[in-house]
Amino acid sequence: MINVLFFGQLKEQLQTGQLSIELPVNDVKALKTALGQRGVLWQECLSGASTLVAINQTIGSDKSTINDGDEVAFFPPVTGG
Amino acid sequence: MINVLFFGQLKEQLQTGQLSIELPVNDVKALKTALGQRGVLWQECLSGASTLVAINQTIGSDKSTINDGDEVAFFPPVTGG
Amino acid sequence: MQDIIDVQTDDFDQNALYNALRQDSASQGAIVTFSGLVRDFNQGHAIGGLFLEHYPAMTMHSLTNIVGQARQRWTLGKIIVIHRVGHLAQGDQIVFVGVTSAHRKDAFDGAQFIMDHLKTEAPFWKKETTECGPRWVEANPNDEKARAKWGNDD
Amino acid sequence: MQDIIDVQTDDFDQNALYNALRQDSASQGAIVTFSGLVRDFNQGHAIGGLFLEHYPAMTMHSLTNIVGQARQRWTLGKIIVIHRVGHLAQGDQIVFVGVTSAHRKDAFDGAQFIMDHLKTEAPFWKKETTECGPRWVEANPNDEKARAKWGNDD
Repeated sequence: MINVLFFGQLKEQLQTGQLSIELPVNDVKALKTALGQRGVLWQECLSGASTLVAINQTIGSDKSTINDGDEVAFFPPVTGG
Repeated sequence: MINVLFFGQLKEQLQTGQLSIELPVNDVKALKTALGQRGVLWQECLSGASTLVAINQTIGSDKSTINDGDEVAFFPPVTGG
Repeated sequence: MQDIIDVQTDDFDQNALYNALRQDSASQGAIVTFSGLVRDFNQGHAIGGLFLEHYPAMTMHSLTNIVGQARQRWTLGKIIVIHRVGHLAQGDQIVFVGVTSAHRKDAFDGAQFIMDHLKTEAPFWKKETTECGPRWVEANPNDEKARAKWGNDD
Repeated sequence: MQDIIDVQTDDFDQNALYNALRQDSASQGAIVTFSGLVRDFNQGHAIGGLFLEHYPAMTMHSLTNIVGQARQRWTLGKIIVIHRVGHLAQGDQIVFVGVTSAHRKDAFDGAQFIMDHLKTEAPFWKKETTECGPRWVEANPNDEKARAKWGNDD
């Protein structure tokens, strides 16, 4: 099972803060494709060039591998400070 | 009359904080020559490459002109902060 | 000389943080602090206040990593990083970064490095209350440029 | 939003100075402070304390000039510069520079510019009490390099 999180504007646009995925996905790209099945809005939000991904709290990319039990978070560019 | 001031290590070496000069000197170089008449110690202290000069509270050089009534200060490199 | 890294909803006391830096500074001599406040205007909008969301599990990890990178690059004494989350009003303190060093330049560079990386890597998101309703703050491209200036450092 | 530039024998209250900067910062957002302290060691000598001499008629003129140069180069809000003179003990505060700006980089650059110029232009001289007796502190060549980095600015 993969724990998927969304933050900031992305969370509001998708109206989802957290979901669990049981599908066997090997990397971030495959996870995005699987989530894209939920509709055009999901495809657009996740494919945006500015959308960031963190795997187990560390920034990654489309190529980052995902293992069962991982926490994967999608979010827009950060704006703290 | 020219009011001449000394600060920091220079003041201690020359054992003088302030003196007045009535001689007609036109620039800092001439003032140094005049003060050098006081002895080798004065010549050495004032000719040192690191010795700074300020005319009326603004940093100058050997070429800076001096007028009657000016305040001329000699001091080592500053070390505040 | 333990670093302090914290994420909190409560306000912080700049004076107490400065004193904590100073207390451990016998051999340091230089203290640089940065404080970020909620401004009254941002990107052309009058700001009433803002809400700061973050990614709790990642935030401390990210800040600790940034502080560790700064330590590798400069000789630093004590480091304090505090970032607030939740609802903040105009004029409120958002973030504090304090760094001590024996060398003035190291203290300035260390503090600026931490802020430049916090602004682009730490998972915080600001939502502002404006006269046109709430809006998510967009990332400032200058922040990415400021971070890039330090070169690669992972 | 009046600048504060002062030379004094008394200690200063960092907290009061920070609050003065913050009070005028509705449109600023960024506050950078630098504090310099008397270290326990300098240039290989254990320091008991120090005496700070200055050239009173020139000091304010010099500090005001440095602050004016910083204002010409960056968009700054309020600026505070306090420098102490006379007898200071180990750990005592020597100098405070505080700058506000709408932009983080301007606040950092402005504060660092003021310190780099103060260290090389403002007429202060430190005499340290060491285990070998009193000695005048020698200028650090790195200070001149730090100042030169900003280029010409008169």
